[in-house]
Amino acid sequence: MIDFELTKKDQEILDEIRRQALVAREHARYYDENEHEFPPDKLPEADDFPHAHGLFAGREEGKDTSVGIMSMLLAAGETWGDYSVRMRRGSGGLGNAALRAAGTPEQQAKWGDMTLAMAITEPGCGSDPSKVQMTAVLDGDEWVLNGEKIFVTTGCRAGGVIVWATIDKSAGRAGIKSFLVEKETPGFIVAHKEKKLGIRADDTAAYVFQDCRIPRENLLGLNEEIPKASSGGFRGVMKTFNMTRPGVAAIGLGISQAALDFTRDQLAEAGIEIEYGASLQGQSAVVDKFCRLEALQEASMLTVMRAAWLAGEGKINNDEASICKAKGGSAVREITQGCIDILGPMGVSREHLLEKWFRDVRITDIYEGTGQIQRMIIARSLFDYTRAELN
Amino acid sequence: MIDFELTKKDQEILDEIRRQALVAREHARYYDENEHEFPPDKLPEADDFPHAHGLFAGREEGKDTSVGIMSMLLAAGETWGDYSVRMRRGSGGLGNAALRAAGTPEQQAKWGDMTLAMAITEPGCGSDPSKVQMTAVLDGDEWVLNGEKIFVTTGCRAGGVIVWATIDKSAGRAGIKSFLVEKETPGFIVAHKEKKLGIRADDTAAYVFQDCRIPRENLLGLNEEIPKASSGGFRGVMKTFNMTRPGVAAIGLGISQAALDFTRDQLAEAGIEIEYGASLQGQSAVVDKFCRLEALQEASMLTVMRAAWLAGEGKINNDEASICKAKGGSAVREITQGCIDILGPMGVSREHLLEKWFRDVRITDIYEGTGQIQRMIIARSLFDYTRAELN
Amino acid sequence: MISFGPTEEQELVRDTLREFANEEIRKPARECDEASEIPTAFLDKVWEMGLTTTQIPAEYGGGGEARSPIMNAIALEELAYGDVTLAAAALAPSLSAMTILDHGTDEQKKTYLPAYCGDKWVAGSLALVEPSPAFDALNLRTLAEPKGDNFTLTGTKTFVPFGDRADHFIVVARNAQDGFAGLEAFIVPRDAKGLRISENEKNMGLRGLATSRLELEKVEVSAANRLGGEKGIDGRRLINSSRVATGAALVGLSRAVLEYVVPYAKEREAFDQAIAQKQAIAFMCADMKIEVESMRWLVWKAASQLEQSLDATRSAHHAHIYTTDHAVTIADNGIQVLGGHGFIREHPVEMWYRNAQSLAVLEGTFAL
Amino acid sequence: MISFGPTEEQELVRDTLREFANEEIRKPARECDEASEIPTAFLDKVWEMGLTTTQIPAEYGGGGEARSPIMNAIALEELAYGDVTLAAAALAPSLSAMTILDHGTDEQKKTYLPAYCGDKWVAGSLALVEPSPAFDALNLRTLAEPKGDNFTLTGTKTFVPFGDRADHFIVVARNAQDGFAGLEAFIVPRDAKGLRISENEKNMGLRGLATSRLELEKVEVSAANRLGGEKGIDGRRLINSSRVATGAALVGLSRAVLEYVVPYAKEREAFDQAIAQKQAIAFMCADMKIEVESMRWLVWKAASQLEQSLDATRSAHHAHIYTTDHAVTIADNGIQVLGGHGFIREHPVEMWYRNAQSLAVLEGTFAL
Repeated sequence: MIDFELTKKDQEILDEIRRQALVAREHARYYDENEHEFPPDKLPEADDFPHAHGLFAGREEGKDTSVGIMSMLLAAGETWGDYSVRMRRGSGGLGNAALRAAGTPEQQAKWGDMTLAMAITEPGCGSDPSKVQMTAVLDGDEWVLNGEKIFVTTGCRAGGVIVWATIDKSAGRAGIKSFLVEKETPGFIVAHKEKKLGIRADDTAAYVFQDCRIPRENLLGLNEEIPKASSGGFRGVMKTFNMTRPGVAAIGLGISQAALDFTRDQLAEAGIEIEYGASLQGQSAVVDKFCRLEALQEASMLTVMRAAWLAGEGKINNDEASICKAKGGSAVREITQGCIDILGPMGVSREHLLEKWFRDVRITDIYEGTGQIQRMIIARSLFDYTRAELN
Repeated sequence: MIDFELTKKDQEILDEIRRQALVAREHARYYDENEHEFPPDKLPEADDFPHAHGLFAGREEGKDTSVGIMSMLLAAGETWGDYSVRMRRGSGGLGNAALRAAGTPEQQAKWGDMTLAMAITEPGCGSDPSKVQMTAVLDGDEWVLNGEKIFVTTGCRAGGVIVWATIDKSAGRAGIKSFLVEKETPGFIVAHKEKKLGIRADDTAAYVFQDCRIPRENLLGLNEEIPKASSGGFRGVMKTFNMTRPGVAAIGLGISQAALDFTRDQLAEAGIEIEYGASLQGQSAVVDKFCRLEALQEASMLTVMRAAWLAGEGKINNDEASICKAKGGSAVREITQGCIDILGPMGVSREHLLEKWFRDVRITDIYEGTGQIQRMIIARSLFDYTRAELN
Repeated sequence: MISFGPTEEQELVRDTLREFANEEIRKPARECDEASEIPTAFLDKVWEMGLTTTQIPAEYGGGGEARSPIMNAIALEELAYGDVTLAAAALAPSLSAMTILDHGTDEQKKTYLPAYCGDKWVAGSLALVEPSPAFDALNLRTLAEPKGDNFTLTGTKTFVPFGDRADHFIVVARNAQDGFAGLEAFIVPRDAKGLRISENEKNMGLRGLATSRLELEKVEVSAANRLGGEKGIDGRRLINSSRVATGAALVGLSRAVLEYVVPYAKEREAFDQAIAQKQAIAFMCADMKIEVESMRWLVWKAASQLEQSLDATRSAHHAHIYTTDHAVTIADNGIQVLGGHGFIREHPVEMWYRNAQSLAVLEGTFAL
Repeated sequence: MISFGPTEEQELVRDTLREFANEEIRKPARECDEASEIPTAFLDKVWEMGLTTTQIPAEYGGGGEARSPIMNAIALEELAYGDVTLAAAALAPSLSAMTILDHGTDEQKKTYLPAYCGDKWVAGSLALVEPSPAFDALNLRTLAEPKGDNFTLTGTKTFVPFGDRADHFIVVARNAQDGFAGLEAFIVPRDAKGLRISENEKNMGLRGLATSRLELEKVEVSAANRLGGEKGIDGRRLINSSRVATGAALVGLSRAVLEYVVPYAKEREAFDQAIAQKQAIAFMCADMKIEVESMRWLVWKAASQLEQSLDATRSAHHAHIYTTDHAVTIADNGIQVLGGHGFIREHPVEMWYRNAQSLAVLEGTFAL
């Protein structure tokens, strides 16, 4: 049945997440101002937060909102507090999602509790993963890795990383495989920590791999074959995106929701209440603008939930994952900009968090595929075009 | 000196144009409702309108606004009344502009007073003029034309047409030449009159040429050679666009200005005055929206004047011609839509002209090169790319 | 529990209507637009599907199924995907029937609903919008003033569907209060004294739909014809329902544009490639797809709140401002994809552009 | 007579400053942003070009050239093209000097202008914006109340440039009237009783520019320090000039983005092509070009009206809303062109994004 209301149990979970988010928010400015000095294990309260698994106990399949949708609301609920608290949850790493999607049961058991980063991008390869230059060569029972990776989210803090490398350059996309590399493996060097516009609590690393040897069983999914059809193997790799793209959109929308809520509160303090239902003609410019930003927020979050719902139903959600990522990525830019426009000078003062949200959220239209990449995917599907036909 | 004020003489000319425009406006609805029955020589008052040449007498070079800029203000001033009055002025035809730009003195003298249409587009060739299929073959002292043309503006009413045809298909763009064909020439058939969203007073024709023979001296510019460098000859053809693109933008902006003025007047009647200077915070949604549309109008018209100013200074204005065409083309869509949004139901009633302007203006982002084509030209120039590098 | 899953019944209705839209609605749409008229035979044909009647309680002769704004939103999207004007005409009976069902007294239901349970299409009508500049539904100029037990109505209404033939009009007016609380509705018979009905109006969009202007000069209406009786109407529900319905129609219209331009762009060549292979066109189409989805979920959310009798004001407001904005942009870009052909009345896109912009500023054209 | 032709002198200034911007401003900009500080040596170096002094009449020790908002707009675009923060700091003296020149009495000019005609940069400052939500320049909360012949000022100002060192502040406040007529300005010495100056503020953008919050608690100002004396200031001119100046700075910033991303996009490859060869990126850059031009002509038009002492309120309003909107979009898209690299502080684009959004909501950062 089509329904958009939360059950009592849903609401309880989100209330708990809100409580955690408010704790995280108290640390947010410190994380932001101390980009590099900051030890990654601050926010001690996080240890006492109930784990998501616990929260989900006692839910009824088909009666409470699906775990897929709830995980999106959770992601947004966490970043509503601060982007950093999201990153405090080990299992939230992008590499963990890949492990869950493509790892064998043994691999999941072995590494499931480790925070895993995801290393795809290389200097010069940008958003074109098929151009991966990093190599993995099988030498006896070990893979030998060589190459560089940049923009590795939580790359310093993570205990390990899922890294994309090619086992056969001549095979193009089909030759690309995912490998799990633990920190401290000889030949695996964290070369650089980036200074960023936002999400400063979330370290971003550059890696160098120099003859880095890992066990043969660290190949994610253990499939060493190179599929013949040029896209098949790569699609396998891409499949991990079906929930991470909506997840990234949700992360951004949690932040833009925070911006909207802050704006609403501040306007209320200035005596301006948001009322719904008036026409353009009966509305002040500020309230009209706020409502339009809020409609954009709602629409975007609904596309995220839709993608997650499809996944929960076991339906292919490739298009929808890209739709919500494209939509959310541009929406959060517009919403945070608009909130600053509404509030004026206080919006750009570091006394308040709005300016930080404006900075933090900007990444979500970039990583996990820019809006342009997502539109390409959507258009290819619309026109039934191959990569060669539309690029 | 940088200046944006009109001189007294400038203002007098524009006042006269405004007077004419108001006369035309009285006929506007009739023109619109009687798309096909309408004989093309209605609007009898137009015969008494002073001709533009007369208006310009007594102006001082360097003291009054340049003729180039004034011609843009004239175009906008005319369509402010109605798109149709613009078309009543024979010399305003697109073919006439081409004749002025590329015709020999003899050709200009012979055909300068005839209303000339411009026939470029062919079925299936869209906005890609280099794909012209129509052929011109020299046979003795005559060119023999064969092919089809569509979307010929004022194609029924015009006394003649400038038509693009290739004299050598293997030469690509370089083989394309412009020919002047008078109506009633045997083998030149007006096949079809289009039913359109707007500009219904302005007939749009489809032509068929079947072994149509024209004198050898009807080749515009009389240059029968095919330039070696593949783009040179084509550039010659394209050069005629430098004032027509700004002209089309001006035509659209005259209409959108009418929409704004109507909206302002109606709002005033409803007790809503436009005041400038208030912040977003001190403004009603309607007034804020109006001001933003008006800023867009102003900005767009300034880009038109800038392109015309450059031409008057003898400076290359290819980029600027495309800039104002791209800008104006999208601005007029947004402005007319926005005016209807502001005024509400009355905006879509055929009791008022606003709905007509919304329809009429839509063509200006299409003909003479869509906004997409213009952006391509601008981007090629920005990146110093050839057609092959960016398309 | 949040779910995007339609029921089997909803899926069946959707699929049936989608087929009907493609086969029966799309074709006559252009002719109706050019002729400013819709054949009664067409309206009767849609009527056979029972879209309005089904949700009227059995005691009044209807199908007795639950009142379902969600079902109606799904149905409306499909009909409007066929053609929004024909959809408006075919569903005009709901303007009276659903409004009376939602807001009327038992007596009013008993009096008016049976007329919408017959074999043939019967005109229904709602008079909401007004010809004044900057129309605002929450600040109507048509006033309802008490006169003894009765009321007098004074004002002007425009875009009133089927003014040429409706047996009665539901006229929305303002009482002495502000905002939603100020909304009243009255059932006004077409022969009411002081009511002048104009010739058919000439409109830019929805041209097939006959509409009139109503001039009300101290039209006296009995207390019995005050919709909802002494407690009046639920103004929020009336406006929200109308706006969400507009949203649903605009989703259908937008999807029609998307599905029309995709094969066109794939077929049409320029510069030696299909224009769909150019990012500018491809991304424009991708954005249409993104927005059609976004619009639909906003509409569904608001419709589901209406269905559950929750306050849908916020959701309906979001759905309305969002769908009106984006539908116009989609139709506008649809023209751009077609280029010169988009401006020609051989293709439906220019008609959809007119219809989208018209619906963007009209309320009361649909009821959910 | 409408003309886009700069004078030879204007062209010379433009070319000189463009070169200076490329060679002397662009490089230190990032360090100033990271350190939240601008070296005095830099300010003195810009000062040598006499940008502020030139237009001060000779009788006060200045260059005696005509007051020229157009010239200043051209100069400001170029400096801001180098870096908008360094431009703001370098031109801060104009905040005091040009404002006093435009609005002050002879006595006030005599007292304050000579300080801006020396060899070294001297801080100037204007206190306009306030920390309250939804700040509105036409509805200031800082009030000026008459007290005998004098005035008392009460309120809070924020983003006041060089609060740490300015010798005096031009504080804008509201009298009993509404709108532009309600605007007053006062020259308040930094040691005025009741004036509290905060530590340097921490801002998102313009980080190199030292700003303070001023708390005014019944600060008593003598009638002699009421700017403009008995007739007060021309509120329209003050606000218009500030907004057009912001616009000019945003044109420069936007052009910087455009010129930065163009070579980047041409160099950077993805999917075997320069990303500039993709329409999505190419058209984004084309739109930047279109808007930089559009913005500039709006600014020029308003500046030329200021120059000719015409009422520039309408033009200034247009220029302000248009440039603030588009500059943020351009900087935002600049990041998008760079992708992940746009988010990294190794490239200036993220800084320009912060600066654009900051300037979009700050007024009184520049005087024309």
